[in-house]
Amino acid sequence: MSPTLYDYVNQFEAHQKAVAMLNEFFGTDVTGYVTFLVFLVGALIVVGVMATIGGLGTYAERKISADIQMRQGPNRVGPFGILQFLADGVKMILKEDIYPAQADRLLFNLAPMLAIVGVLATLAVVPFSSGLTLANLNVGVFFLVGISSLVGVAVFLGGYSANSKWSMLGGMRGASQIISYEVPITITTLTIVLLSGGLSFGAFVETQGGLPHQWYIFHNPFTFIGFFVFFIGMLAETNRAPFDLPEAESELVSGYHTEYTGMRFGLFALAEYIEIFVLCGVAVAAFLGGYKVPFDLGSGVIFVEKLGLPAIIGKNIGQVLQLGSFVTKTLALYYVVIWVRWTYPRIRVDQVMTICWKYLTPLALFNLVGVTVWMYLTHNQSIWELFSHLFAAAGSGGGH
Amino acid sequence: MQDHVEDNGANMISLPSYLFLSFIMFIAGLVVMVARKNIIAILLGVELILNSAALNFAAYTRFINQNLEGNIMSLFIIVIAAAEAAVGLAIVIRFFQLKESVHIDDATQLQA
Amino acid sequence: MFQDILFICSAILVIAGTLGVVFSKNLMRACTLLLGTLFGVAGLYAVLGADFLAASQLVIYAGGVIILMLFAVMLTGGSADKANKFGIEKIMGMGSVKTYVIAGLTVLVFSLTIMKLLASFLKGYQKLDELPAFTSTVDKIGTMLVTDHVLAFEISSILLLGALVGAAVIARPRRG
Amino acid sequence: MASYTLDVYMPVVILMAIGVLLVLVSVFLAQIIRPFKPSALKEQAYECGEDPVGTAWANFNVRFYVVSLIFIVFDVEGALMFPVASIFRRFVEIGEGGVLLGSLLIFIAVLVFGIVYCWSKGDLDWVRSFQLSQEQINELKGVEDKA
Repeated sequence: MSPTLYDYVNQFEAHQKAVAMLNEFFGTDVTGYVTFLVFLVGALIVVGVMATIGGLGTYAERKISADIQMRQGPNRVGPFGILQFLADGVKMILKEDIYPAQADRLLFNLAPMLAIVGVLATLAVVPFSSGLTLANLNVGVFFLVGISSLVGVAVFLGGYSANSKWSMLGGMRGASQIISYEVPITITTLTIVLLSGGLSFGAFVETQGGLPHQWYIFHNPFTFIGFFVFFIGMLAETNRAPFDLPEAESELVSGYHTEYTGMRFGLFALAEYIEIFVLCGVAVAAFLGGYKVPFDLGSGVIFVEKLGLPAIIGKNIGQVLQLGSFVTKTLALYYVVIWVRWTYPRIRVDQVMTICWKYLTPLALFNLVGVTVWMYLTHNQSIWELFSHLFAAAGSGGGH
Repeated sequence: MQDHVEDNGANMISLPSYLFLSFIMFIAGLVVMVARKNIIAILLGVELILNSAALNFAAYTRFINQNLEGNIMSLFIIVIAAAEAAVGLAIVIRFFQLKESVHIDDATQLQA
Repeated sequence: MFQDILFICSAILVIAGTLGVVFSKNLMRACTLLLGTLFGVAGLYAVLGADFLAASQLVIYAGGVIILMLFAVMLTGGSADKANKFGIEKIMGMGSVKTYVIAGLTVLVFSLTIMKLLASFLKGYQKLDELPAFTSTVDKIGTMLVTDHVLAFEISSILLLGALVGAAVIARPRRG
Repeated sequence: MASYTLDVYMPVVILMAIGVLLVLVSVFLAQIIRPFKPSALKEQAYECGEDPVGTAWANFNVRFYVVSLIFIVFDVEGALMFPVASIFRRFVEIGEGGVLLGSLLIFIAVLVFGIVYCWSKGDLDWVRSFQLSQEQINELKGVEDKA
């Protein structure tokens, strides 16, 4: 098992040889620098891919909405309009940056930075595959809850600093909505912590299996409800419809980023789309088996044994399969998020609070108690294991 | 697990560095509490002081007895700081509703 | 190596944030700068190997207390005539540089004396060469919370209940 | 127990640095190529074409505070429950789960008591209905009748 990207890279002989050579060449221990370089390259790749996914997210959003509303969607820039997001980016860069006259300039500049930093730092713990996890922190999910609350502060400050009434209303609504829905999300992740016996995403995923009945969503009835609580909370946390109150364009103009123009606006949008991906990834890792591939294909042992491939290639094939498994599930959830947005009407602000505090939070607490009692009574067995025991008992009983 | 030298032995960062930082935070908190007249600003000072205390506990745990009691203490300091902030700010808001002011010198009566 | 860098970054954040809180003229900015301090302290916890503390510092402070403070500023600061005066009035004699210098020197002398007194006591304990390796503190803290400190664990829930009920009663919007 | 080095925090720091640099660089780059012609009209806060009336930094409703108050209590309780939750599985496996179950359930029960209190007092309602009770209505009616 390789906890982080560096340990994964370090398994390969070539890497070890290269480090040894460099050590000799420079005459000092360069391992620290090599670690830094590996992480830097990994982080840059992840950020690059995420930025592309964020950009493609805007494209997918338009295409899917067009599909749902029987329109064409963007189809001019590039094949099927797929380069539309690049055109949007160029437009963002070329737009004039306007500071509102009464704005608090420092906080106005700080807000998008906080949003981007908060979202990018969460990427460190997202388990893309068993090798490509930048940091398998011991406190993984707890860290994620903490650092993503920076986005709430950013939304509030973005709304506050512009000194515009629309922004202020959107910022207040956004911040209170984000913190409210953090409660059911935290309590639901607590149930997964109970089941997996660890706070790190490594522990989350490694205690699940590749096949659906080994996933935590089907572990027992409570986690099944918990997944939907988590998913609804996730929609609200990322300000997606039907919870897009903070940026409700028909009542608040554009919410907390009304006064933002150009690149700063683009950065807010980018942060939002990356956050959706991250939270989908968390949902996948916590409930849907994460990067696990069925029949233990992910470790790559089977390729080595059956096909006679070298161990290193088998391992890498396994990694690619794991990555594919994770990304496929995450993008499927991403699709559902967009689908929900274009299907449900926006709800009112009092309904947002009612759903959070009167439905989701009690439900999440009920799930928490349920899972605790379930684990105590059944000794950590899932419902399928219980059934199989039952059938085995019945089968042996019938035999007599 | 890793083949390079673990560097968490002796190095330049030791207990006094942490004590110095927490000292700065404590003094800053004190200055804020004494010199500011806005009640919310005073609460900011209180947060700074509580943080410096919690940091000290964690630092002593690391460098002196290593049995995590200090970490538990820091955890409860953080918990109590959150409770304190909640109640304190509620009082500030109620005070503002009554007196239209957040100036500490306006708080001269125990009842509204 | 990286340990030093992490420490220095966190220390810079702490000092800059703290000074910002002291000298900022604007309460909103002071709150935001306090966020920097709290992040720096979380980084220091990380360097100290207290990973769980670092994360809970992020969750409780950065996510909770700061938002609470920002909301409280919004709820109190902005009656129409004081709109742009989130500023922070100072006591007359306290604001001048002279008083700060005198206070700082006094405090420095006092603390140096106290540290000198404590130093002999601390030296007996300090074993810098045999600091243990970092291990995850989550499990140990969890075990301690339900064994040695179970009373504190349960009573803290009562404390929070009291805080919730009390603060809700105090802040509850009244009719009229 | 597996030890770790502080290198595990390296990606976090790197990603944060990338975030800061991304913002600075993109805003700075944009500054070079984009037009910059500020005018009083452009800098006006958007208020549907009217001149802005007053400032936006006004007093907000206290219900925002009550929500964040309940949130912070749950946040703290979550922070205390996470380490206990992470050892629950192991305790159940060695057959000592009952103690933990008890202390967790007491903890959650106190938490539930808090939310039930807030619910019954109407703190969870976004739009507080100050509906009068039947006696109050009768009282008011009586006053009207007398008048």
